[in-house]
Amino acid sequence: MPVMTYRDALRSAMAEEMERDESVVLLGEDIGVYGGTHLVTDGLLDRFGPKRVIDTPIAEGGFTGAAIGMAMMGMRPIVEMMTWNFSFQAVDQIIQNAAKLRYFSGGQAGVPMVIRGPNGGGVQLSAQHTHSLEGFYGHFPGLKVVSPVTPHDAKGMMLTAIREPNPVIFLEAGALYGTKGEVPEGEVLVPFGKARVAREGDDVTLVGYGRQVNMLLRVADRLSEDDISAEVIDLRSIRPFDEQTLVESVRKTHRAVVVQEQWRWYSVASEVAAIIQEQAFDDLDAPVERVSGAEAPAPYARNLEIAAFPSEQQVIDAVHRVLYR
Amino acid sequence: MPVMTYRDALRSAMAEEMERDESVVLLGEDIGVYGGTHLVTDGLLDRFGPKRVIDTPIAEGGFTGAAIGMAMMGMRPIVEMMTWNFSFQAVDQIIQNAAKLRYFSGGQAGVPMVIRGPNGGGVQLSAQHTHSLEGFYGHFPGLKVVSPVTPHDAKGMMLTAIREPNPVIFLEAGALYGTKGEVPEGEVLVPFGKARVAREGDDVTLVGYGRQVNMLLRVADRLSEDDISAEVIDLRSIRPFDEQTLVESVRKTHRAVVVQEQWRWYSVASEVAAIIQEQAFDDLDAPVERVSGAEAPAPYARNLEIAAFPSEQQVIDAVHRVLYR
Amino acid sequence: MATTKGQSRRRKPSSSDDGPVAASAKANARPQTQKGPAPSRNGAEPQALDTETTLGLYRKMNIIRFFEDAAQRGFRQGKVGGYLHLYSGQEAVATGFLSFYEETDKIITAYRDHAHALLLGSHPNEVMAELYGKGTGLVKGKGGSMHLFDVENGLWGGYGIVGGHIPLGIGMAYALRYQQTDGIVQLYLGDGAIHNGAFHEAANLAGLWGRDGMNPTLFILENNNYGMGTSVERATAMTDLSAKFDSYGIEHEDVDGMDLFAVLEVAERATKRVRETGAPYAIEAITYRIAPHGAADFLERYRTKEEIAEWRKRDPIGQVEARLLDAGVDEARLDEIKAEARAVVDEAVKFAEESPEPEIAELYTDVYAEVNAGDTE
Amino acid sequence: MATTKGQSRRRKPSSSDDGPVAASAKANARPQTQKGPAPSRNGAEPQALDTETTLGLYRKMNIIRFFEDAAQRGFRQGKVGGYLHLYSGQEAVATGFLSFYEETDKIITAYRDHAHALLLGSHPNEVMAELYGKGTGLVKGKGGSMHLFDVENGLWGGYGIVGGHIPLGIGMAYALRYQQTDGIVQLYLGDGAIHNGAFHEAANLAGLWGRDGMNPTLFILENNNYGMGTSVERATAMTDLSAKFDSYGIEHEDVDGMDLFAVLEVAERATKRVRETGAPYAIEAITYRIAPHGAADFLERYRTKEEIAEWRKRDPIGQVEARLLDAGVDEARLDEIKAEARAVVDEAVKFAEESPEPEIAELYTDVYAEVNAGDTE
Ligand SMILES: Cc1ncc(C[n+]2csc(CCOP(=O)(O)OP(=O)(O)O)c2C)c(N)n1
Ligand SMILES: Cc1ncc(C[n+]2csc(CCOP(=O)(O)OP(=O)(O)O)c2C)c(N)n1
Ligand SMILES: [Mg+2]
Ligand SMILES: [Mg+2]
Repeated sequence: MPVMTYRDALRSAMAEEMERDESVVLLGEDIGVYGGTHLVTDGLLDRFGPKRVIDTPIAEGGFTGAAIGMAMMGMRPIVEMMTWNFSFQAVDQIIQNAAKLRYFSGGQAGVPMVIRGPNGGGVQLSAQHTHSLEGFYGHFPGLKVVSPVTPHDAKGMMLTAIREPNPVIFLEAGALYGTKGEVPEGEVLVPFGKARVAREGDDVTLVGYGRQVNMLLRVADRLSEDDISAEVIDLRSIRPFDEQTLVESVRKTHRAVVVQEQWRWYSVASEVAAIIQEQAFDDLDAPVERVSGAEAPAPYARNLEIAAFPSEQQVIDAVHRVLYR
Repeated sequence: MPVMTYRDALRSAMAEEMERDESVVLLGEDIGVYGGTHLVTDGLLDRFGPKRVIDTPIAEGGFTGAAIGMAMMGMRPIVEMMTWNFSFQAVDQIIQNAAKLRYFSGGQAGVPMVIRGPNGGGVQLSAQHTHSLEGFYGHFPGLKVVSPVTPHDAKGMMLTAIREPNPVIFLEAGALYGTKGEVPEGEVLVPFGKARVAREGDDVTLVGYGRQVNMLLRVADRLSEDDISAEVIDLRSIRPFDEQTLVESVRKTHRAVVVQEQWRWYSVASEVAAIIQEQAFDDLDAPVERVSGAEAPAPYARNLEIAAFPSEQQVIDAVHRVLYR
Repeated sequence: MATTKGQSRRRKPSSSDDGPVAASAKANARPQTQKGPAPSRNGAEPQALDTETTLGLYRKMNIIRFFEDAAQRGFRQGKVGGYLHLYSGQEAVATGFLSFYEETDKIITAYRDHAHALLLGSHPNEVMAELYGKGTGLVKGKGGSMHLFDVENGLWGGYGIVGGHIPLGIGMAYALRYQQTDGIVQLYLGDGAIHNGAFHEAANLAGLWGRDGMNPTLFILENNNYGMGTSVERATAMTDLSAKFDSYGIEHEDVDGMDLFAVLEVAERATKRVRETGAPYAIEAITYRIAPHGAADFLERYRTKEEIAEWRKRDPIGQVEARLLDAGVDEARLDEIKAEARAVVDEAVKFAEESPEPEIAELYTDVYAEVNAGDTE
Repeated sequence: MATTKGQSRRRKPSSSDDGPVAASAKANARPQTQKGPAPSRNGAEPQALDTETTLGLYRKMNIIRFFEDAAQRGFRQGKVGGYLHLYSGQEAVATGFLSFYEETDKIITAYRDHAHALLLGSHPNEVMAELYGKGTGLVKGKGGSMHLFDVENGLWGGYGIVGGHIPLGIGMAYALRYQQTDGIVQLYLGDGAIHNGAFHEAANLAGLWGRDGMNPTLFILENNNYGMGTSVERATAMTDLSAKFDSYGIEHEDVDGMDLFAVLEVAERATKRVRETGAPYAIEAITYRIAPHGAADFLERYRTKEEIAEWRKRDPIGQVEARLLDAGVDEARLDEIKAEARAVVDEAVKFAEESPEPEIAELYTDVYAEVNAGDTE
C-alpha cells in the first residue's frame, strides 16, 4: 500500500473528488497563490484554476456564508479554516445557517459542504491559537463532526465528507500533517459514525481521538510492560457517534479512561463518561476517568504548554486508578 | 419581603449598581429609547442618560468587543444580547478576547463585564432563535456562566456579576421575565459556584437549571403523590460549578435524573452525569438518566416545539427507570 | 399568488399611455423625518405601464396588505406565534423588483418575507398555514413567518439573524455563474443590517468576484429608516447608506421605495445590468413600514404618530390607486380587485385554520439529508 | 527601550535646520508593484527635526531592526516558538506615531507588535524573554510574540485574531473620554484586517460615538500591501483603503510609511486633532514588510524578489541614514549608534537565554481575577 503523509492524504482526496465532480470547489485564505499555509492545498490552483480554488480576504464569516450559499445551489464547497481558531468568526454562519437550513426550510435547501483545517495545539501558538473544538461543534444537530488521526482516515473520511449531503466539520490533527501512514489507492470511503479499535486489549479501554490516539498507543505499549492490556478506541467520528463500539469495549474491559486535549467541562469526555455509565453501568468496575487539557487558556512557554496537555503519565496514573493499583 | 418580577429584579440590580458605581454602563440594541425589547432596561436611559445607557447598531461583535475595551480600562459594562441567539456573532470577542485577555496579558488586563440577555426557548421562535447555551459557553476557562431561575437569584446573581472582576455570561430565563417571587431589599449578593437545593427529598435527585427547575418542582409534586420523595437541585452556576452539593445529594438519594432544554451531546447533562459517576460511583444505584431537548433544531409549530422540550412525563419516566419501577 | 401563480414570472411591465410619474411628486417624496439619502437621483423617467399591468400589480399589493393585516389578527388571537414582521408600507419595493424575476433567478431576504413569497407565486394558503404552524405550511410548519422558502418559485428564505443571510446570497450568485446560468440573485437587506460585519464581508466578496463577472447580485437595501427602534441616524454617522457600497467597488443608486413606478423603472434597468455584467449592483429603496417592527412590539416610543401619518399619505398602494383613477379606471373596478384580494386572504386564513398540525414525527425529519441519497435538492 | 526608557514619551520632535523631505522623493516613493493608494496627499511639508532628535529615532529604528533579526535567529534555532511576525521594513510607521504618545494614551495593535513595545519603553530584555517563553518575559512567558502587553507604558496588546482587536480599541477610546482623560487610542491594523467584519462594526461605532466627542481613536492602517500572501488588489475591488473610512464618517489621509519624516508630520497633526476633537481619524501608512509574513513562512510565491529589492531601496532606516549624512553627521557616529543598538539587542538575547522558564504553577494563574479583590488592574 502506498505510504503518504496526512497532508498528502487530504490533498489527494480533495483532488480526486475535484476531478470526479466539477461542483467541488475550494475557498479559503491563501490556499491558492500561497499554496496553503500548511500546504494542504498546494498545487491545486495550478491544476483546477482560480474559479475552483478561490483565495479569499480575511473574512471567515463572509466566505463561510458564501460557501453555504454555493452549497444551497448544489455546489460542494470545501472551506479551509486556516486554523480552526479563526472559525469563531464564522460560528454564526456555521451554527445558525449551515446546521439549520435544511430544517427551517422544511427540507427544501441542503448544505453539502465541508469546513476543514487544523485543530488542536502543540507548537506554542498560545491562547488565541490553540483550541480543540470537537465538543463545541459536536453539540449541534445538523452538523457532522469528524476528527481523523491516521493518513488513511484523513483520506477516507475526506472522501466521505465531500460526498456528504450535510455540512461536515472536518477537524484535522494540525500537529500531524507531516506524519506518514499507509493509504490504499482509490475510493476508500471511511464511513462516519464508526469508531476504530486502534488496538485490542482486555483490561482497560482507552478512549480518544485526533492526536491523542497516538499518545494512547504509546501508553498502551508502556502498560503492556506492566502486563496491563489496554484497548485503544479512536472515536474519529464525533457526530454521529459510535456508542456501540465504545460500550462493547467497556463491557469487555470493565474500565475506561477518556483522554482529550480540550477542556474538561461540557466536553467530549463528559459525554463519553455519561454514555458509558448509562449503557454499561453494571459492567463498570470503576468510575470512568477523564484526562483533559489544563483548565486555563493555552500558554505560550514550552514548559507550560507541555504541562497543559494530557501526558502519558497522567493517563497511566488514571489507568492505575481504574485498576485500583 | 417585597415581591417582584424576574424582569424587575434584574433591572433593580442594574440600577442599584449604576447608582453606586459610575463605571457601570449598559450597551445593547434598543435598550434605551425603545426601552429594551423585553423591557429589562426600561426607564434606565431617562435615569442615567445616553452616556451610560448606550443604544447600539446591530453589530453584536462590535459592541461586545467595544465593551471589552471599556472593561479593560476599568469600566464595568453590561452588554445586553437582545437574545442569546445573536451572541453567535460575538463568539469571537467573547471566547478569544473576554475569556483569555487576562491570561495572555500575563494578568495585566482584566475584563470586568457582564453579558446578559434571554436564553432558552418556549414561544415558537424556531430554529435560529432558540438556544440554551450554558454548556457552549461553560466550556471555556476565563468565563463565568450563570443561569438563575428565581427573581431572588436573578437579582442576587446580577449584583454579584456586576461586581465580578471577570467576564460573566448571564443567561436569563427568557420565558420567565414576568414571573414573580420574593426578593429581599438591599445588597443580597448570591455567590457564584453554589447550587441551590430547591426542594429536599430522599429517593431521587432531580438536577436542572433555568426554567427547567420550575418544571422539576412540579414533577416533584407529582412524584410525591406516588410517595416518591424527590430532591430538586438548581445548579444556577454553570461555571464555576458546585460539585459538592450535587454529589452530596446523590450520596443521599443514590439516584439522579438531569434535565436540560439544550441538546444532549457534549452538554451540561453530560458533565453532570460524568461528575456523579466519578464522585458517587459506589453510592449510585442506577445510571444517571438524562432528559434533554430533542435532537433537532427548534421547530416552529407549537405542537412540535412542545415535543422538542423535556416534558414532565419524560422526567417522571426517567425517575421510574432509576427507581427500577 | 394563488390565482396569478406563474403570471408573476418573466413578465415585464409593458409601456402604455399612462403618464409618467410627475417629477415634482418625487422631489417632495420624503417627509422631513426620514433621515436617509434623497430619493431617486437617476435621471430617467419611469416607464409608463399599461393599465392592465398596473391593475395586476395593484391586486398583488392589496393581497400583501390584507395578508399582513390577517397575520396580525392571527397573532393577536394567539394563532400565529413566534416573531411576526409585517411588510405593510413597503409593498412597492418587492412588487417592483420581483416584477423582473426570471426563472433562473434566486431571491433571498430576511425575516420580513411574506410579500416576497406571495409575489413569487407561493400559494397564500400555504404561506398563511406556515404562520399558523400547520403541516400544510410552506415549510411544513417548521420555520414559521421568518423562514419562508419556496425554492421552486425562486425563494431561498427567509432568515432571522440580521446580516446572516447576506453572505449566503452572494455565494448563491457565484454559483449561478459557476453553473453558467444567466440567473441573478435579488438580495434584500434592511437599513439595520448594513452595519453588521456580515454585510461588510459579503459585499467585499461580491465586489471582488464581480470583477470577473462571477457575482450577479442585486442588493436591494430596504431603508425603512429603522432597525427595530433605532433610526438610521442613531445607527451610523454616515447616513447615506447606498454610498457604503463604494467601499466595495459596487455601483449604486437610490429610489423612492414608496413609488411603485419609480421602483419598476430602476428594477428593470438594474436587473438587466446585473444579468448582463455578472457584477453586483445596489439599490437603496427609501421606504417606510407603517406597522410596528414586530407584531408584539406595541410600544413605539422611537417614532411619533405624526411621522407615521405623514408617511401614510404616501402609502404605496394609495399612490397606485391614485394613478389608476387618473388613468380613468373606475372606482368600482378597484373595489372589485380589493374584494378579490380580500377573498384570497380570507381563503388563506380559512385554509390555515382548518389545516392539521404537523405530525410529531416531523420533529426529527430534515435534520440531516440521508447519506448517499444522491443530490441534496 | 532600555536605555531611553521614559525618553520616548511626550517628546515631540523639535524643528531644526534640517531640510524638508524633498517633494520629488515622495512622488516617486512607491515602487510600481505597490497597489495601494498614492502616498501623502496632505499639502503641508513635514517639519524639520533637529539632528539629535533624528539620531534618537535612528537609534530606535536600529534597535527594532536588530531585535527582529535576532528574533528570527532565535526562531531558526528553535528557541523562539509559535508564530513570529517581524516589523522589518515598517519601522518608520510606529516610530513616527509613537513619537507623539502621551502618558494617558493607549496603544493597541495586532500580532506584529515588537516595535510598538520597544518604542513605548518596554525593556528589550523582557520583550525578548517573552519571545523565548521565559518567566521574565513581558507577560511572564504566557503570551509570546503575538501578545505583548505593557500597560504601564501604554501597550494594551498584542492580539492574534485578525480584526479582533479593533472593537477593543474603540471601546478603550470611549472609556478614555468617559473617564474624562485627554488620552487617545492609537489603533494599529493591517490592510488585511480592513475586510474583516470586526473592522466594519467597530469603525461604525467609532464614527457614531465620535460625533459626541466620545471616540478619540487614531486608526493607523499599516498597508504593507499584503495580508499574508494576498495582495490588497486580490482582497478587494476597491483598493483605496483609507477611503473605506468614508462609510463611517471618519476623515482620513494617506502617508508614505517608508518616510519617517512624512510620518512624523502627519502623526503630530493627527494625534493633536484626535485629542482635541474626541473624534476618530484615520491614516493609511503605505509601507512594506521586507521580512516574510511570519518567521515560518519561507515560501514567498506571492511576490517577487525584484519587488522586495525595489522596496529595500526605500528602506526607512536607510532613508533616515541618508538624511543624517546629508545633514553632516559623521558616518562614524552612525556606526557607533548601530553598535549600541546591536549591543542592546545582544544583551536582550543573553538575558532571554539565561532567564528561567516560568514556574509550572503559572499555568493556572491569571485565568480569573480573584473575586472581591477590588479593582482589576
Ligand atoms: C444579529 C441579530 N441581532 C439582533 C436581532 C434582533 N432584530 C431582529 S430585526 C432587527 C432590526 C433589523 O432592522 P433592519 O435591518 O432595518 O430591517 P427591518 O426590520 O427594518 O426590515 C433586530 C435588531 C437579530 N435578529 N439578529
Ligand atoms: C480571523 C483570522 N483569520 C486568519 C488569521 C491568520 N492570519 C494571521 S496574520 C494574517 C494576515 C493579516 O494581514 P494584515 O492585516 O495585512 O497584517 P500584516 O500581517 O500585513 O501586518 C492572517 C490571514 C488570523 N490570525 N485571524
Ligand atoms: Mg429597517
Ligand atoms: Mg498587511
